[in-house]
Amino acid sequence: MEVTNAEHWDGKVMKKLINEPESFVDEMLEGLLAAHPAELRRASTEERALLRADAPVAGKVAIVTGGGSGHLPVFLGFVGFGLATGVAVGNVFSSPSSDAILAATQACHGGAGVLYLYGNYTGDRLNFELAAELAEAEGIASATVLVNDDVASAPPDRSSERRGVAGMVFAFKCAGAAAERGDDLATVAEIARRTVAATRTMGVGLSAAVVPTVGKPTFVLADDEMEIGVGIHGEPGVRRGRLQSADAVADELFDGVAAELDLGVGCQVAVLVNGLGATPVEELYILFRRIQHRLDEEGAVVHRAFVGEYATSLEMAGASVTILGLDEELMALLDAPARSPFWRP
Amino acid sequence: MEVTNAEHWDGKVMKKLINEPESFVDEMLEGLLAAHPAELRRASTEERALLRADAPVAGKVAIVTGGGSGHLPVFLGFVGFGLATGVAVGNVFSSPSSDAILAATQACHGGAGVLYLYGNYTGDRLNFELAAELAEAEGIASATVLVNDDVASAPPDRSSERRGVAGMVFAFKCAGAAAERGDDLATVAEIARRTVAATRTMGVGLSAAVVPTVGKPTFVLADDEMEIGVGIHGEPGVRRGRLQSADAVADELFDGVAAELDLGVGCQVAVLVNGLGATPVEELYILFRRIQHRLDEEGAVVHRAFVGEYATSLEMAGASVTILGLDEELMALLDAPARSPFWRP
Amino acid sequence: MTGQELAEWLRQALPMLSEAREELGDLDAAAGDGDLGTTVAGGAEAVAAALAGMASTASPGEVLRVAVRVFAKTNPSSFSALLGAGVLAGARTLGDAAEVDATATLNVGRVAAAVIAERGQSAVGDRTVLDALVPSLDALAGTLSGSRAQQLQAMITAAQSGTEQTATMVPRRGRAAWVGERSRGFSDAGATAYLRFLEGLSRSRDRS
Amino acid sequence: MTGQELAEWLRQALPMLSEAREELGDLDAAAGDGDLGTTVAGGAEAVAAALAGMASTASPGEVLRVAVRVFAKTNPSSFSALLGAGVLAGARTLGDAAEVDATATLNVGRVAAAVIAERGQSAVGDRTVLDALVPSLDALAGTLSGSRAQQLQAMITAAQSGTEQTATMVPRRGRAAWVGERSRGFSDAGATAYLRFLEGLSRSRDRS
Ligand SMILES: Nc1ncnc2c1ncn2[C@@H]1O[C@H](COP(=O)(O)OP(=O)(O)O)[C@@H](O)[C@H]1O
Ligand SMILES: Nc1ncnc2c1ncn2[C@@H]1O[C@H](COP(=O)(O)OP(=O)(O)O)[C@@H](O)[C@H]1O
Ligand SMILES: [Mg+2]
Ligand SMILES: [Mg+2]
Ligand SMILES: [Mg+2]
Ligand SMILES: [Mg+2]
Repeated sequence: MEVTNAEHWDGKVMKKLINEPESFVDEMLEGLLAAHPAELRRASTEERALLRADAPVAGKVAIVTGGGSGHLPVFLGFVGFGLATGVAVGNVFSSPSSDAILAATQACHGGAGVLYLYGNYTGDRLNFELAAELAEAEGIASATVLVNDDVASAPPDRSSERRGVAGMVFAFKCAGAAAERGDDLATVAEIARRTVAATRTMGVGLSAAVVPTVGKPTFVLADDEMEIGVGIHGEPGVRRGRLQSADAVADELFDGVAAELDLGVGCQVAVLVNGLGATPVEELYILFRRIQHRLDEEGAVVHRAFVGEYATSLEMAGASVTILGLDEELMALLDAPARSPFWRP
Repeated sequence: MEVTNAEHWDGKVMKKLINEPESFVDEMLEGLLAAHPAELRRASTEERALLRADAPVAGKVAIVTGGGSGHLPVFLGFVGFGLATGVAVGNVFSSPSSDAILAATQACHGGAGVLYLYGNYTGDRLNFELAAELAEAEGIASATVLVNDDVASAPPDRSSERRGVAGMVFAFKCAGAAAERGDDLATVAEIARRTVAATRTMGVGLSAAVVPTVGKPTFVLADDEMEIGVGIHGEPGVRRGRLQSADAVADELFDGVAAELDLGVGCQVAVLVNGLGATPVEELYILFRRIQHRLDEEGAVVHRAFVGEYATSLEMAGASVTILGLDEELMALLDAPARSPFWRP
Repeated sequence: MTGQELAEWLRQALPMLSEAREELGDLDAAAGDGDLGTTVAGGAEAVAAALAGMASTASPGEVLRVAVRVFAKTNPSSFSALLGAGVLAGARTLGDAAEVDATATLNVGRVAAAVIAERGQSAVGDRTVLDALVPSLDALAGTLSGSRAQQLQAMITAAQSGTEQTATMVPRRGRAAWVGERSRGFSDAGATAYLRFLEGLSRSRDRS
Repeated sequence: MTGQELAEWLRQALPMLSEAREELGDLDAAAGDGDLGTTVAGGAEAVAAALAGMASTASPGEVLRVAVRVFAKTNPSSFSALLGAGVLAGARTLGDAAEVDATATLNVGRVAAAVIAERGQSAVGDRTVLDALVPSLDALAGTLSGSRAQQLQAMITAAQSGTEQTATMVPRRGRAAWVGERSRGFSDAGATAYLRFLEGLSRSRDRS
């Protein structure tokens, strides 16, 4: 059998373990649902809407998220107990349809309203807004919190334009814990907003991802180049430069993130060193080592560290550093139990 | 700051987020211990010996494993409650020293003996055997079980020469649960042996890893080639061929594995679709989808599915498929609680 | 033009968008995430299939509604969501009328442009599809008394020059905004998609 | 030869192994996992450092023990573990003797080869370091009455031909065994490492 996924560029081939590029997302979802039947299910009305198996949870605020595929564990890996309730799944790096968002909303709604919690991308926003209007018309109250943690995507005075990247994991975790303990919609939304406001991320790309239906990389880096500030769709970052040592890269990411956080002596933080896909977790720990040194210098206390793949960009090589400044309540919410196929309690 | 890790081959550069290649392992360990201080610690006598934080566990059999670095979560990710007790850490893709193994042994021993459980590689075997002799001389009783699950590494009649790959995860899990419930050394060893005997794995490589101190890939595949049967150090497999569709690859791996297992109607299995490093988890679910179809055809029941990175080869692209045929006891041991920085209960 | 004629015209125009897959993907990649080729080409193919299956009695408004819904649903994205919202609102101005003429088309376009600008919080000059769409509607307004071929030619000329100008603009909206200066020298992908669509309509007309 | 002379001789021979880093890595990659360059070159550098720091009164047996322990510990692997076990056992035959001659060296080699074969469950013809080591010891046995230069030359000639023959052998031991036929055409990496070591000794001797 000949390979069907052999698009060429510059003499290179898309090297993926896939079947038809067009079925990538649907086959991935089929495999995922087969692997985790006790934890996830589809909404009965829509293939691209997934829910935690016990949704709707009566009397509790539902959290509906969504976005493009290709970022696992984000988004659907954060659907579960103490996390998001449902997710609308888009094509690779593309927004989910408003139909899928609406279906997830209807299937998740437990009578206490819905929090839409997702990354700040125009396409996602447009589709979520449409779905929210339609849900509203059905009597489902909703609130929306956009995640915009990526400091490299716009300057501080235009932070509302910033995209959402790995930091959304902290928003899912804290808002999910608030919903799980029974907070009302306004409170869950406030927790989500507070978490986002205290979260900053910056990433570095070493190579680009290849979208299956496109068949060639979204951007090309020279063999000795890195892209500082890269987005999780391979959006260009703030600068392109020669590859540097892990410590130098960690310093640049840390400086970008720390500049906007209030890291005083004794302050508590959560740290996430996230792999973008192809970078070995060994390298993430080498980055974390330096971040820990830098935080030690500031006198900040690492309450919890997360090192691994949380928000990826298919097979992109690279990493991001996220820091969340914690208050007492966020700390408790971060530590509260949660469970999904991708999240360990 | 200029990059120090820019070895060239064929005009290409080693593209890694590292500092000095020689400090790769030590810096990785430093970061890892800083990230998980409540779960892991070093043996007081040796930097390269790591233990679960509460080791030694009095009265329980200790499980000591070890091997080369570059395979995270294997090996040290499987040190924890209900898993292995301690680990000796080698350089990238190289055996740990007998000193490190002995130090791990001494620090883990809870008075009920030590099971050495590791992959079947000559270098590892030689160093573990030496350490076992020295431990014996100190009055520490031990048993050894070698994991040799890779069907591609030798024909069935020479299965004792087969290397240990991703299937060792099941051995850690089942033997770890047996030790945790208080089984004696002979029983824990028997459980480990039974698990290994019922476990088969086969993998495919799409690209090679680059060992930091070597600076170029261990092997080179053409842009449209795959290596069927590749080892987790990039050892050549059973054949090299043109890249095929995910379903065709899954079929070839499944056939290789299933040929040596007794998959009848109603039999219970655990499945592990493991990523070798650079392959997105989305692709692993596409592979799992096909494996599930094939098992459905056989009438076998998937008791538990594991899809993700468990035994990697740095940034190698590719995957492996492991199937474990379960009896009642192994099923219970697989489901028993366990916890480590890389294992969710 | 009846609904059936409109459906047929559109259907023959759409292959032009499939042909532009790579161009649009590359332009989007220069400034954003590179998915616009898939969005537009994939959407166009789905729309063509849907139009082929439509009842011959459908009104022009119905044809537009079906086409743009299928387009927006096939590959949801900024572009398809904005275009969907815009054209759906525009099609509403047609009501159930059995025929559509140039003036009615201009209405559809004006409403669509207004909705896109509102939802997208964008304006001409922000380096978006509006930089091709709005000038082309102005051109149509200036040739309402001409032949359909003249109208289309005027629209294409205006859209072309609008699209070319986007290459000199710094993007202020959408993913491209983050790239800032970097995208200079490349035309906006959405504007180019609209231009190719007009060219498809012209080619389709020439053929028939 | 005294311990101090032996240490100096070895120390000057070791750079040859650093130079062979890439060759050994490539040969090991052809049949195994490619780490032998690191094992041997890294080990040689560590041994050189350790020898430089040794007391001038150390016996030849002590020199060998320290050298091989450092080698085995620096980059543990099959090769270093086998060599370590072999040479440690061989060095034991020297006791505390203040001098070592060709006959004593031959004893060390014979014991080392036997231990490697036993621990590695391997024999001449299995495509391992034994295919260079054993013939070179036979050559030494045949030139015990010759000069040191003659002995070394005979050993090199035998090791060279043994190493070359490994390129035609199908590996039966170690990681290389899985590759089977694929490694044909490449010499065994461990045998080559031993050959380069002998060449280093010869070069070191020529210089001094
Ligand atoms: N806010 C906006 N207002 C108007 N047009 C926009 C806006 N954002 C994007 N576009 C248009 O959409 C095109 C990109 O569409 P698409 O690739 O779907 O975006 P994304 O990948 O960011 O979801 C741009 O070239 C531009 O023409
Ligand atoms: N069982 C064995 N017996 C003798 N020599 C062996 C054996 N296994 C390997 N070797 C030698 O060691 C060399 C490989 O060493 P090394 O790269 O350290 O192995 P590995 O990477 O498998 O641990 C081979 O070229 C061979 O000469
Ligand atoms: Mg990955
Ligand atoms: Mg990885
Ligand atoms: Mg786009
Ligand atoms: Mg080797």
